[in-house]
Amino acid sequence: MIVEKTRKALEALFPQPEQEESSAEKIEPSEQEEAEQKEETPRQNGIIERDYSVHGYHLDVQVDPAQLYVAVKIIDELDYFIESITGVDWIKENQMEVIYDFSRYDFDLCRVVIRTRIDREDPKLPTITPIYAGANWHERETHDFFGIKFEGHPHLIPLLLPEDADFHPLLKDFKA
Amino acid sequence: MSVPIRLQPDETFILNVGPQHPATHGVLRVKMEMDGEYIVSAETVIGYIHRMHEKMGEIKTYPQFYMNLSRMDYLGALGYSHGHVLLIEKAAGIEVPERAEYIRAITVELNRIASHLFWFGAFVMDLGGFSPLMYALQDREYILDMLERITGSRLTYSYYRFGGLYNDIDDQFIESVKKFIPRMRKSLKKYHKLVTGNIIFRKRLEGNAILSKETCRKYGASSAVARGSGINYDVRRNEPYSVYPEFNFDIPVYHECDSMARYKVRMDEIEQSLRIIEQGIAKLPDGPIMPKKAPKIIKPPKGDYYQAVETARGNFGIRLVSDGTKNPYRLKLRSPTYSNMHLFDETCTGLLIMDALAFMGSLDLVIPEIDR
Amino acid sequence: MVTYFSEIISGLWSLVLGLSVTFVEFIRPNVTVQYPYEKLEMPERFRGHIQLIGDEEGRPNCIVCMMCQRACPSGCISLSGKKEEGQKKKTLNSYILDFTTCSLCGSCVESCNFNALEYSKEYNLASTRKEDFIIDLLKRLEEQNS
Amino acid sequence: MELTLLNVVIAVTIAIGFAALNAAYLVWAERRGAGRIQNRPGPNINGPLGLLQPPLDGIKLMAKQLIIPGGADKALFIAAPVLAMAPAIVSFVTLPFSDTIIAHNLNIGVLAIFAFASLGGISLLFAGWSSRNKYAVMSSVRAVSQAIAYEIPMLVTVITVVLITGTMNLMEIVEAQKGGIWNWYFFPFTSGLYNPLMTMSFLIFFICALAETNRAPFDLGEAESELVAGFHTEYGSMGFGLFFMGEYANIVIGSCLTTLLFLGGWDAPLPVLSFIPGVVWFLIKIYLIIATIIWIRWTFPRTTIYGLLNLSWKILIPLSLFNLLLTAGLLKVV
Repeated sequence: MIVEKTRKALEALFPQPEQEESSAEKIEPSEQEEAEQKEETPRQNGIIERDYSVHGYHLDVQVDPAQLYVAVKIIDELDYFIESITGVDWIKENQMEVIYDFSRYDFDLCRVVIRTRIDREDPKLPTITPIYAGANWHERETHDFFGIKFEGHPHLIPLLLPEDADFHPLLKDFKA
Repeated sequence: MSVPIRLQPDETFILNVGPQHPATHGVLRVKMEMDGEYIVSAETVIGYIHRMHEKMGEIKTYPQFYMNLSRMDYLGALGYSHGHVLLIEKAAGIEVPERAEYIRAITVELNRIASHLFWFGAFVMDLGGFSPLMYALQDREYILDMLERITGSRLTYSYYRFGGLYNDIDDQFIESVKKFIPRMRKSLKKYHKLVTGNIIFRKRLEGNAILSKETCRKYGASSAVARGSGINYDVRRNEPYSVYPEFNFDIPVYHECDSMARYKVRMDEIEQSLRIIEQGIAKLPDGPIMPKKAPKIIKPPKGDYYQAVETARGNFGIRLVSDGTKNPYRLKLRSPTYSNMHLFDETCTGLLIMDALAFMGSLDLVIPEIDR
Repeated sequence: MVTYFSEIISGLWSLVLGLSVTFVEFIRPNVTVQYPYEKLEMPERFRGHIQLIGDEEGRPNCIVCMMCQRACPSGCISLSGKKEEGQKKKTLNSYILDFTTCSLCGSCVESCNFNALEYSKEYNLASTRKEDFIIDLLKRLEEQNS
Repeated sequence: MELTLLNVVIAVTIAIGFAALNAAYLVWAERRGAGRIQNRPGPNINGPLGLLQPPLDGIKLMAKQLIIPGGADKALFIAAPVLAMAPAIVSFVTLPFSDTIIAHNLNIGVLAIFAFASLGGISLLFAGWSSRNKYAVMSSVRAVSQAIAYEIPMLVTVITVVLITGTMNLMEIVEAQKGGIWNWYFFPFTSGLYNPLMTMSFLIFFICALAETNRAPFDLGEAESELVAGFHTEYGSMGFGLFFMGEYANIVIGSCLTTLLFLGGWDAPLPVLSFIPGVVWFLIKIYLIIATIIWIRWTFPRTTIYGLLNLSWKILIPLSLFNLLLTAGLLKVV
């Protein structure tokens, strides 16, 4: 199963808590509990296997910004295609989340979501355009909407917004 | 069909194709660096009709966002609405009556045919043939009349509701669909005779703009763009949703990777959609079109939800980040042509301008859907 | 050499086939409607801009519950009513539809529980002035009644 | 007929009148025909059957201002539309319409017409170059390469005909085809020649005529979905009108030539039918060809530039040269 394979490959990124976490997840906490847990304490980096029929994806991976490039590289080597990149502004936690969606062309269904949290004041992330050329526009769009700077991006100018746009409309404190 | 010599920058010139250009079908601009008629490099500039649907999604309540989806893609609006309602139903846990799902599938497929027909006409018009557009519009008009009778509008339907539908279909609709299927099959034969076999058309498209599987993957292409490159990917099959597992249909795949393959995929899809409609009409169950206890106020529980559907233009994804209130915290719309169009810059390098524009036509672009 | 000639022949034949298709279309009757001279009937469910439904005496069914105003995603409905002396219900005294921002989604009609709103069959809505699309529905109802 | 000044003036006036009338009403015919092919009526409001549409369009065009884009080469910009129209009109002078109706019978009529026809390419080059528009320049470059590529097979097929008749006089070429449809040069195994490939030559000539007049499927110069409107992108008003009229006048000349060289000119298809005046036959033939040209335009997509050149250099030129050789051989043998 590709889900297992991907999971194994990605687990290499999270060395220490591997044993506990995987054993904890074998029990599969019910959805509500999981959601509540997530709310109480900020989520730790790691892999959560989600119920596809509820969430619409299989693997939910949260990585450190520094690990992002490596994680995407692993995904690329497993023949995933890039679906989209987007951001979420968690203004209360003073953080921004960037979500990368990946899926597969074959019938071995597995949707992988890679998310990473960065500081809201100085949002910076490495670009993944060297791996996925198609990330170019998605990163530019995320830069437009959230002001997240993708370091090393070849052409980080406004894409959907006007050329001279200096505002980021999807920030929660944006006032038109 | 390749650039013979790489020239110095001062030996090339910049050609702005668009924002108003007949081949771009909307306000899209491609900045091309040209060496004579050869494209040395191209940069696509989009965003001329960007309307920030995602922000609107955050400001509006869940039901108020219905009509925005149909404004994303004016040719195949129902597919996008379908994705939206499926996502919210999944998130909020609303049961959908079976009849409603069947009617959704039938109308989405009708809409897909209408969209493909328009694409077919516009594509041939890009190549200089006028009459096929008019023939395609006649058939499309028939579909639009049917859909107008049941939904009330011709393009920007807001027909689906969380949990079901706005209106039930009637016998007259079923009758007209039954009449439409043989009519469309006859027209398809005509199109193949008039266009597909035509030597000029074939010479233009065969071998035009080869798109490798790897390029498709790196850009996340879907719909006929991927299927014309030998990728057997259709969300209706790979991630069955709604009542699609009940239907017996094929996913046309061609391995030539050229514009002709993309053309053939879409033409075959019309036939497959007809099959789905035929089966849907035959299997259509009786029953309500809305659940008995549809919630008045939609408040999905906290969390992150994703739904992908196969619209006429490809893999449309919609992500909801809910914070448990009656407004979405974040609503991300992943539009298929956005990824498909992104391919253009890389692929058109080294092509003649007329080949590049034929390739652009084969991508089936709807600009408001790229710009959102 | 054989492919060279067979391609020429088959190519020419495909052109002849194409010409035969357009010839058949040439002798088929017109399908278009000569619009300003002939007009099509709008279907029953056609969504024009909204209008008020009156009761037998021509008074609007509306009881000013403000549901439509709240349901509207673009805020294009503004209505007000007042309570007349000695009457239980409020009566409508203005109902303004700003059609410039309306997107014909029908949320208002669906949200109405008192059968007070319906779609009109108006589709000839073109004007050079913005004010023409600020529609006073109450006035429209009066005109319909008279 | 004496070549007096009066004669020339009369001839040119009639030619202009014929060309202008044809251009105007061919536009109408094309729009009506396109409408029929697409199951719609076409222009039908102004006048009976929409017949007043062309003059009204003409008035509209004339009433408009001719805008010369900034930085354009003014002299060339103005000269180009005139150059598109003038050779077409002059060509009419040497075209015979029947054995009696001809303005001036030149003994090198064929040569004169082709000399004038090649001027058309130059007008496109002028128009494209002077407009200071990248699309227009690309279009004019296309038009010139197209003109060069298609003049060769066209002239080779004409040489074949000239070889058979031994004259360049259009009257005499038609005279040589007299006596019914089996004597016309498009007919395989024409009596007295027995060449089976003349039908092919006729097709080659017809295709080249399409390409020479920039008609679909060879309208690469205009290519409205790629090059906006090609060489006449920047032209408005009567400048555009002249290009338009020039195009239709060229179509008429092309079909006249096809008729004269391959379809027996004003000869009745069967000797029994020769009581009908020759000019009627001639007009019937050219309008049938024009109808075919319109029919083709509304059926086929456009070729590519390399498809067009491939067709010319790889198919039309070898085949026409082969037929020339065959004809020469047959003439020697028979």
